Amino acid sequence: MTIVFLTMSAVTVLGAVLAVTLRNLVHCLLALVLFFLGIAGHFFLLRADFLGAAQILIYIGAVAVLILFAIMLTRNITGTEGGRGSLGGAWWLGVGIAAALAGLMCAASRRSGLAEKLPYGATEEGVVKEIGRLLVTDWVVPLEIMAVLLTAALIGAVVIALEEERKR
Amino acid sequence: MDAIYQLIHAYCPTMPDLLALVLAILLPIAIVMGVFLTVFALLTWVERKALGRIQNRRGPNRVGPVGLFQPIADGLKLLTKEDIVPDAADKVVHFLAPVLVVVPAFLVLAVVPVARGFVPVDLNIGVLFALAVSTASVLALFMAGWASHNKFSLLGAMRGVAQVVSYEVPMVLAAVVVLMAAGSLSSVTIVEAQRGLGGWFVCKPWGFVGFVIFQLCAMAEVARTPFDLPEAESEIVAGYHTEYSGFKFALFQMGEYVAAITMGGITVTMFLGGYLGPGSDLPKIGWLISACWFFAKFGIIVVINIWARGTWPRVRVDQLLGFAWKLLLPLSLVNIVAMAVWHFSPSKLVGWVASAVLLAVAIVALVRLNAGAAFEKRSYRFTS
Amino acid sequence: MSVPLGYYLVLGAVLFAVGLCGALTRKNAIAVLMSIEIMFNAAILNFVVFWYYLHNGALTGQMFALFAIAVAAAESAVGLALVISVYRHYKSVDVDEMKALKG
Amino acid sequence: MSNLLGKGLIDGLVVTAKNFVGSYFDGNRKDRLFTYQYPEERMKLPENSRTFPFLVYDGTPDQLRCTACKICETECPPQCIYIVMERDANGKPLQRPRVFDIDISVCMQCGICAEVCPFNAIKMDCDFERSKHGRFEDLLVHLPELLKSNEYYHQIKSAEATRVDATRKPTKKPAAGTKPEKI
Repeated sequence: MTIVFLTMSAVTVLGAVLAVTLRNLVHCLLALVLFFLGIAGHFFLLRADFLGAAQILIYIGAVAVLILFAIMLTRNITGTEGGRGSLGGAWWLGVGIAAALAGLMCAASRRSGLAEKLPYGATEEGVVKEIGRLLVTDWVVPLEIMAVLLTAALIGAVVIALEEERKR
Repeated sequence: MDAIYQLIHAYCPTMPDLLALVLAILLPIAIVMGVFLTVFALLTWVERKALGRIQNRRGPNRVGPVGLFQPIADGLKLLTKEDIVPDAADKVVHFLAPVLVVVPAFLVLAVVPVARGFVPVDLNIGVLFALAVSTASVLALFMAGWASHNKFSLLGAMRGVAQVVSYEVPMVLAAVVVLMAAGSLSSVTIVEAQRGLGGWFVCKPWGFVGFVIFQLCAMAEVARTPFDLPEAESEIVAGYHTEYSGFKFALFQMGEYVAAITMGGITVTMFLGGYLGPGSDLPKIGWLISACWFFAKFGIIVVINIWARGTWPRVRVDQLLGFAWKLLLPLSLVNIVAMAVWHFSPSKLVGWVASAVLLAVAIVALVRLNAGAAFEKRSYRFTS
Repeated sequence: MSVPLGYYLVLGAVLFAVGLCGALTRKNAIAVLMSIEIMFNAAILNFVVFWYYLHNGALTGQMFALFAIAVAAAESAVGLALVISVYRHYKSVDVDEMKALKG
Repeated sequence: MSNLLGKGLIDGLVVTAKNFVGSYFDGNRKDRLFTYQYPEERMKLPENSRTFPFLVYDGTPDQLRCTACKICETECPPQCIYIVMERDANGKPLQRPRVFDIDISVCMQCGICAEVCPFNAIKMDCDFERSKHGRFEDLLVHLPELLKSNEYYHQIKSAEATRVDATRKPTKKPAAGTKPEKI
């Protein structure tokens, strides 16, 4: 079982690292899609089927296409950034901070004693039905707020990205 | 899958457990892939013969008895053709695109119940998985268009992505109606929910409207003819697969066509009662009859596709998107309301009539609203 | 049958760190947004992991992850819209050039 | 109400369905399914269809009408005709071509040579099965291959052939080597 976990997380980490380091933006995006697939795979591994399908539908189906359109609209169709390369000025500082944070989190998780915890065992079937029921009973207020938030984001994104040739 | 696992143990108990498990997983996949690939080859032949007959000419009848080996001949031809990659193209993405077009098409097959007790993978989120994976093909579409580095294919890819994304929403909403009626996402439960006389969802008012919306969106999703903007030969050479030749082009054709087939499978599962039919639950040979029922209904969907392809002209881009957002989307929302009315009405007849009337009113109102935009009279600058 | 919890925590930490490193070092605004997406996903993965290991029948972990995915999608939409409008003003998406705060 | 929703769409479907089903009943009439199974079944080419030129001879192949006057060679737009006049032993030109080549890979079948020829010697053929293996030397057609009888001309283009024959004066062409007598 650990082999499956290792291969899946290898794919995920590879996707993430490539997404950060590649020069050509569209290759970056493809690595990001690989990363999303890895995360969806992990969700399936953890028996969260509904989340895995939702992840594929939302991230690969929509967000990746959104980023693709953004890349197209900002006209660096070639995708390669000019100048000294994709990394900013003090790029090693960024990497240093990230590595320190990773070390901190790993130490915390090891000391927290949860590390050896094994899962309860296979969850019963019908998780999806349970999620549906919960969404409209206990979680109905967050659901409505989410609806409002998504509409606001939709309209906001359109307004921001709209051509304001009226003012000029 | 576990049914086949018991089957293997029954026939050859000596086989080690792990091998039996692996075999139980691989066997259905092999069967489904084999069946649907031959169905794909057969359907290309059927389509070309039928289109020929509609247009007063004979279809292919040179290769094989009645032209039956034509798909094989096409395959061989495309296999032996030279595979030209434009040097300005982005090699990695150019190579990856056809693969990513074919993969979702076959992945959706995993949840289609072909016969009673025979579904490759019985996910309890079957239909959602199918819809999610079919949206993933959007990305492959765009990669193909962008990687070929020429204007026409980029334009075709943009059109393709816009079309697939905007037809995704009404399609999912039309599927929601069926999920509400069946009460579960798993495709097998959906089929079982359609048992009994008149049990098929297509026989109910909201079911029929849902079927029409789903079928139109499925045709738009795989760019079948009334909506085949992305590779419209007359306007933009061949859309996003202009720069492909040889086997990559064959992969594209296969990917698109198998996607059309699997969408037909999903439509049959959701609206026409999958493998249910009069003889489908007899003890011994019941599952064979259910398979025949599934492929009979699947044939109806194929006939509709070919018939539409032989008849209807191509739709303009703005009409295409307007039709999706301004007519199909509101209609599918009203469809959900109609299903609720049908579900909570006191008696079946009242529910039936109420939802039918609601839907009829909605359709006429929406068409009247959209009528203006659709065909405004053309104005010419120099003549009156 | 499954791996202990610690493995997943390390995985989450590594992914978060890679996302953070990307956000800090990349020059292109869209690449920064992608790295933020990676950080979001690392966090959501942790939600599901904690639900799978520490749940006693309650589905709150999955629900939280579901809402987090929705928020992340909305956030990326607005973020990209911002990048496009900034691009129209600065004619480039280079993060270093976006210094002037003039309206 | 006439403009019922989708009435046009349904009518279209009905038309194609009738056409499809009908094709199985009256399928063998040529106007219904007009496919010609090419190598076995050939379509009768219309009268004035033209492909590559050919040289006409009356009676025997060496009584060809062409006098090597080279008008067609000069008039030919893509310049794909090459003529060398025959000379007898002591160099006196005889009115007949020794070499007459047409490069049919260049010839654009315009028929100008047939129009300008004063002796009705070169006419347009309607035989299109001229594919060869080689791309260069095979497609250069030489004199013997170009020669076709007047009867063949009558057979493929009877109206035009009879009109040409009517206009031709029955001048007796001098045999090779003799002096043309005064008319």
